[in-house]
Amino acid sequence: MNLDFPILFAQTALLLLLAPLLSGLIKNWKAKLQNRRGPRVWQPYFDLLKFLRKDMVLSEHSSWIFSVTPYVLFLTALAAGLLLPLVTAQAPLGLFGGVLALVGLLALGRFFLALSGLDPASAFGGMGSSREMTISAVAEPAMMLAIFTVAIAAGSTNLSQIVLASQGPGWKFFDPSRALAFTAMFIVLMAETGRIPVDNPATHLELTMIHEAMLLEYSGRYLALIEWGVAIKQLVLMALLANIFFPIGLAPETTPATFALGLLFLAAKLLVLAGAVVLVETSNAKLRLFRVPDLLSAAFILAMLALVSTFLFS
Amino acid sequence: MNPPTAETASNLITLLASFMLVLQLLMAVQSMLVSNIRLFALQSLLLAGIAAVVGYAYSAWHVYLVALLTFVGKVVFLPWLLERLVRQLKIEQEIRPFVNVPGSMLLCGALTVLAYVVAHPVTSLERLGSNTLAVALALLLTGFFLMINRRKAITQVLALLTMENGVMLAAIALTSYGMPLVVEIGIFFDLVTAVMVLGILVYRIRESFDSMDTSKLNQLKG
Amino acid sequence: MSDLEAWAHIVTSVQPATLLGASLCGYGLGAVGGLFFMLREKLATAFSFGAATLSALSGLLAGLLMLGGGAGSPAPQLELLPALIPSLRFTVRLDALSALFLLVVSLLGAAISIYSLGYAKGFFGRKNAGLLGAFYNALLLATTLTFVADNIWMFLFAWELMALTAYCLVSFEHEKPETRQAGVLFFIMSHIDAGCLILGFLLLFQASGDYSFASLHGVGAAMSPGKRDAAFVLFLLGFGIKCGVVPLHIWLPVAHPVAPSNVSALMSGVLIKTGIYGLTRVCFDFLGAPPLWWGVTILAAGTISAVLGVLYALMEHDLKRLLAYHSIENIGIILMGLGAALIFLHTGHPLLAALGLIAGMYHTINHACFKGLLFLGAGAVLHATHTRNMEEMGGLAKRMPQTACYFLLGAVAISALPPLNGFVSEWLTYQTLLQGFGTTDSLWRLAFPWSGAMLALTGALAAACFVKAFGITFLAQPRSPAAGAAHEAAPSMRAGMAVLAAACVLLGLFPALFIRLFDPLTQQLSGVQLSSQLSLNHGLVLGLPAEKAGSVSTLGLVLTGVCLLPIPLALRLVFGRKARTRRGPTWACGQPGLTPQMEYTATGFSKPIRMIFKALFRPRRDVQREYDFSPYFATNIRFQSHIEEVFVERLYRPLRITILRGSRRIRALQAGSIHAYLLYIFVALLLLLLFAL
Amino acid sequence: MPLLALMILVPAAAGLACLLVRSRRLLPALGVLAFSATLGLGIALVRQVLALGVVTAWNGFLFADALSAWMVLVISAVSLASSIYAVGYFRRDLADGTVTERRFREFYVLTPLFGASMFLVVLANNLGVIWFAVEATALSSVLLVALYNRRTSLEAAWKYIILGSLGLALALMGTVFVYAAACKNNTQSLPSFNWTYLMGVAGQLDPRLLKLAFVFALIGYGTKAGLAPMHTWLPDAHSEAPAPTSAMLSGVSLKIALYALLRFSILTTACLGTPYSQHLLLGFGLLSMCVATPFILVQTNMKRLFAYHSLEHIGIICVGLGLSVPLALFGAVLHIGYHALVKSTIFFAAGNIHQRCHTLQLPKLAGLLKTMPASSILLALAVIGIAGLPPFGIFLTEFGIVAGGMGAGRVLVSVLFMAALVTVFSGLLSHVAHLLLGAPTQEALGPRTPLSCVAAMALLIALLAVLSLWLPAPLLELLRRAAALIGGSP
Repeated sequence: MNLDFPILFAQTALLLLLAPLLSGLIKNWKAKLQNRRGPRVWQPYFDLLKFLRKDMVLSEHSSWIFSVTPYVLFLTALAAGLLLPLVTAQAPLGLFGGVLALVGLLALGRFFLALSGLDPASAFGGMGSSREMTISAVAEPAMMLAIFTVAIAAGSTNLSQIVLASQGPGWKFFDPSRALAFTAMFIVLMAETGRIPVDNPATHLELTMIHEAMLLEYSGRYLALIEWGVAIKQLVLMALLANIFFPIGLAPETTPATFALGLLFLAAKLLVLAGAVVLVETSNAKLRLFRVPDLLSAAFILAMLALVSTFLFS
Repeated sequence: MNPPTAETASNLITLLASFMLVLQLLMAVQSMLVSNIRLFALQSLLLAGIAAVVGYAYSAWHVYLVALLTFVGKVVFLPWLLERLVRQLKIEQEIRPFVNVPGSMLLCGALTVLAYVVAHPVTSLERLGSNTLAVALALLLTGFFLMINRRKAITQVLALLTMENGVMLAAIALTSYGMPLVVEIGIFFDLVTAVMVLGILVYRIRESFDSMDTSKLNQLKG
Repeated sequence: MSDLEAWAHIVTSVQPATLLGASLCGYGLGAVGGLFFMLREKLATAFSFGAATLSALSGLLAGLLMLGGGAGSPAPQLELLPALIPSLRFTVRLDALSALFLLVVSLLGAAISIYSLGYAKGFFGRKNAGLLGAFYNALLLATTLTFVADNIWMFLFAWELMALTAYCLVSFEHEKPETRQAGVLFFIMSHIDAGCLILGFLLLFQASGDYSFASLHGVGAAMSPGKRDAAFVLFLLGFGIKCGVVPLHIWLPVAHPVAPSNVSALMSGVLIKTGIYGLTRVCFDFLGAPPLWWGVTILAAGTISAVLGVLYALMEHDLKRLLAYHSIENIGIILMGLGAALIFLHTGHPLLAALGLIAGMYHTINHACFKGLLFLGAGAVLHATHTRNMEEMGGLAKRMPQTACYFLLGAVAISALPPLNGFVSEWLTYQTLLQGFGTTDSLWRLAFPWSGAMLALTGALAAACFVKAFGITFLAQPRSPAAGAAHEAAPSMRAGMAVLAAACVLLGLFPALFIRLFDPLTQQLSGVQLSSQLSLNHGLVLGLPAEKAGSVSTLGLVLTGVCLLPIPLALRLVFGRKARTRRGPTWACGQPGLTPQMEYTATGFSKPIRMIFKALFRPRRDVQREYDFSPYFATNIRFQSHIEEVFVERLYRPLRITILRGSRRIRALQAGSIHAYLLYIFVALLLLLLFAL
Repeated sequence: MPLLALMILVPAAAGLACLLVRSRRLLPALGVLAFSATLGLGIALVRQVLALGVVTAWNGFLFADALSAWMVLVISAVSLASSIYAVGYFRRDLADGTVTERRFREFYVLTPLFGASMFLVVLANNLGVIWFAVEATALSSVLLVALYNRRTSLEAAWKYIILGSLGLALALMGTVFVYAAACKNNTQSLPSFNWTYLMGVAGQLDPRLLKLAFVFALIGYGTKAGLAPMHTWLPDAHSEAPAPTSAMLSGVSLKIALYALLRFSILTTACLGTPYSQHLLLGFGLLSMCVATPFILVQTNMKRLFAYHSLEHIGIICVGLGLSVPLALFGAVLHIGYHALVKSTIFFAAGNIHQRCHTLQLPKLAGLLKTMPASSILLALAVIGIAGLPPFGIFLTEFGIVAGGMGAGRVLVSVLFMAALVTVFSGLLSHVAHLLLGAPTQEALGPRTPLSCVAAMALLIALLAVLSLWLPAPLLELLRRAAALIGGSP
């Protein structure tokens, strides 16, 4: 197999560096929208550095799972990112797996995170992992169905193929099935990245927190890895959404120029998407846990409709 | 043998057979036990008579023997045995059937008709008399009905014996010579043993139930 | 030198048939030996399970040789016993399909037998281990026979024998009433399925006029459509009961847990696969070109079983029951592949049919491995804690680390997470379903992505379920003294688990290698061979026949992970040089002393799911408060929550009650009155006289 | 002295001898001796039959073809086992005074006579003789049923004798009709009433008369054979009789009546050339199976349970005979043997349980595997056998029957057949599992089970096990011929 190593390294670096920026950006914009000054856009980098330097306290009840998880989470997120056409149409490791593998890798990370939520024997962790797994379980079918609509249209689960297929002249955004699928995916995105209305990344209130509850016992280096991994995961998901639905500007062949262009397009798309996320987060209130399934089942229905409409219009 | 004898023999047999049926119906209505037994004896006598007639008409010695056996067994021995039982066990005379007299008459009539219907296609095969087969079947069916209709063990035995009469009548009527001797004797002895065994059981039941009402024998269920 | 040649000659001249015969004899010997040495437990255990191990290995070899021989290699045949009735012969035959399942049963059999060498010691002095060994061997024998039977008679003979021996093992610890009831339920259900199968097979026999499977090949073409469909339905019922398809599954979660754990592993891993085997054999080999609705039915049944199976599993806090429910789920997934394959046969896409078959069969093997592994792990836990109730476990990862590792591997595999084998076969299933959309224009094609989505739901729920299963069982603090005093399992038990764990990893990392084994199978059943098209880049990547339709390489992903590992390590070296790590108490809202009671329970963990799907579960809860002056200051609270098993409550129990009530009514016929009896005879006579002449 | 005559005279003589013998020791020995002798004779007879085809004696009064020979073997085997079993059984009964010395002698006088009359049934050539032999079996066994002289046993005996002799009266009517048919077309003064002769002239007999005859025979002998709805005496008699007698009643005497009925059916078929009688057999067989089912599902008494089970198996055999395709016939004939072996074993076990626990109420009994292992294991094996599970032969026979049915295109029949089997199995299983498994609910009251009682069971089970997997060639040949005979090819 022939790996394009420059692209590989470039994309790895990009994922590592862009991810904190994106979450910082979202935090900042949210604050702005709520008439607060908010943290600097670069704040996440400083946080990460700080965490990396600090001492660690491990729970006395925790087992080796607890120590393995940060690495697993970080690496799976990163690897998932490499399966994705981020800047170039041809994903660096596209051969190693398509969208199914990507979802699988993220799921693996989540699996371990949930385990280490249970590991330190505290009630919060368990609550967190229980809710996390529940929500992801309900989100999964909607996400898959939405992905299937594009995958079927492209006749492949390989992300590069999907992108290339939709880069063709026949591609139009206002294909109803795509619009529906996009909406579904967006809802799933909000759930998967733990954002309002599903989860509130800012809260540490026992009864409302989901994702944060699993991290309560983490500190220092491990916390850094996890935060970073989660940020990468968010980047990957947003980029996925952006690229498979708006495959504009992805470099078909890799020259520095096209790469730079692709980078610009990517930045633009991510900014727009982040804006959308911020808007939704600020304009909504967090839902009760047992209302979340309604939202996600709505997403599922949308995806189903998307499928039906492909069936009707093709 | 000369035709007129055969003619008369046939008529005679028909007559006797129909009398047997009449006696059967009488039994159905008769409510006294002992007289029931006597009626049975009389019926058996008619049967023996038929056998004798056949024996005479065809000068078949072994049918005489059948007549003799029937006479000794069913006319003399069994009635005696049964009456002795009745006396010893002080079985009350009154028979209280399930179906009342008119009802049982009606049913017996219906059964007789059925017997005729069933026998009709094969009447052509009769050697002796006319409709004797039908009569035999009628005896069988009505006997069966009596058996269902009677409460007391001993009356059921009696009904059984009348059925046996029916069978023997059929045997004679259909076959003109009765069954082979060995079979006849076998049947005869079986009958006697059966009644004796029944007698033994009746004794034992009487001992442990102090009642002869078989409708009380209903502990074994399900 | 000459010796070497002789040996070489022997080795080269070994035939699958010989090995198969050897393994069958071995099982028989093991069974007899187990009974023979019954009074000397150690010897009996060693002998019977040793024999089982060897026989399983030889069976494994036979299967490998057969499948390695490639497509079209002649199927060897054996005559086991002289036949009482000439037409009903005891013959076995090893064609590709049989060989595949022989592979499954032997692989699992070997591992479990090794495990049992240690596990059976737990029965010493309590139950007769020799008897266990004997039944165990008999079960393996019967199962193997079922897979290799060559004619209807032999198949049914083995099938019933299997049910019988399985019953003996399920009710092995018959002192507990629940065990007895479980055994009875199991045996009744399996007898019902035997009844369906007998009728179904005899319907085929009507058309073929011969019992041998060879003559039944494609016999469906010679049958009237009505009879063909009837046969299909009968087979679906019969085999469906055996492999626990919802709603015929009720016996499975009851019977599997109460058996000794090694037997549970065997039952969940292999026994229910006899149903899959039969269904494949019948639908792809005998019944001929399938109508559309067969495939759709199986696909639907699979989807429903998968989702409901995992949902019910989530509600369990009995570890073995949980695993048993997961068997239902995985059977569902297997059936999805097979159903899709049937549909493709109907629409005339043999290539895709082969893909579906491979997906189903690969998942069959995988499920055998990881489910066996998980049950063995559960057995080890049971052995250590003497309870099946997860609420009394916890903290075992520290006390039995190796078992925990193996169990975790199994959990990851069964949750279909990369890079293990569960992921690979589910990937194949996804691909099959996605490809299916394009095969037809009828509305039916929506069924494919729909069931794909359901598969996704299943996968996610399975992950949730095994976070719970592993987390509650092995992590945090022990919830009971027994769990606190737990100890690592015996070496042989660990060895048995290690074998299966290794299998899971290998099957996960090198799928393209193993997919070669399916060539003879797909050749036999759908007439094409696929492995060459499925393996890209020298078998490092698993790809699809269609151009660029998608590819995955679990090995590649693992390597990627390994290559990326330096990044976090480097981060640590660069920034965290001065960082210290110390152990401290878990934060408990500032309260001192974190007790196990504060931990999340299994029931609590699955509460959200229970609430979301309450329409299905109809959860009931009763809370009893004891308080002194106000309910808000309760001194003691008892909380109970139950869920309703819909099919048992709404379908089976009413049915049973009606039947028994009816029977009691009918008993009135025998009321003891001799006159009534005479009347019956009289009526019978009259009726005959009136109508029968 | 010809073989056939010995066959009947030996047990009869033994019975009479028991009447005279004083010592209590000698009686069991005599019983065992007599029946082992008949078994030997039976084997010799099989050899002769295989050699000659048909063996006759006393210028045609007695005769034996393959079917009779097979029945002889079955009768001898079961009777031998039950006489062995009786040794220990009655020793215990005498010990705790359940039976008096007098009844004890009664048993030993009547049982050989019972056997002798059964032998006469299967060896007699003359239909009339067959009839009174059957009646003789009824008469000789009724007092055995009443042996314990409990109220219930008297009741059972009474029902048995009344219904039995009623049925036999009807059967006699049937016999008479056949005889009449025979008279019609013969010229000599006294027609032969021999089976062999009748089969010879079957073609010329009057069909209407034979139909009538068969109807009566069916109801009559059917009553004795316990076909539904004439079976009502069966559960009572079989459950009230002492265990050895129950074994013989359930094991063989039902099949003896069936044998007589079978002769009629063969004759009728030969005469009519239509499957008239077979259809009737089929119908009554299915009816019996269906009727037995609910009673088995909700039974509370062990012996009654298995009595109803016999009803079901008579049904199975009748279905097999009624289907009258080679496979089914072979299955049915073989089934007669297997069922005889297993059912007797089960009744022996019931006897042991009753003497040990002093009850047969299923709800009261549990965990017998602990209290009386030997009998329980043998019982378990027997139940596995009777439930039609491999490796035991009944699986083969039942499969043969249903396969024959399907092969003959009788789908509905096969479906009903399977349904009944499955339902009965579920009932049986739940009862037996409760009976054997689990923890014993009550202490054993009675004495330990003596050797002979276990030995008899073990003997039968061993025999069953061997014959399930391997039938000796001559036996196989015999069975084939018997099946062919029923199938209509002489």
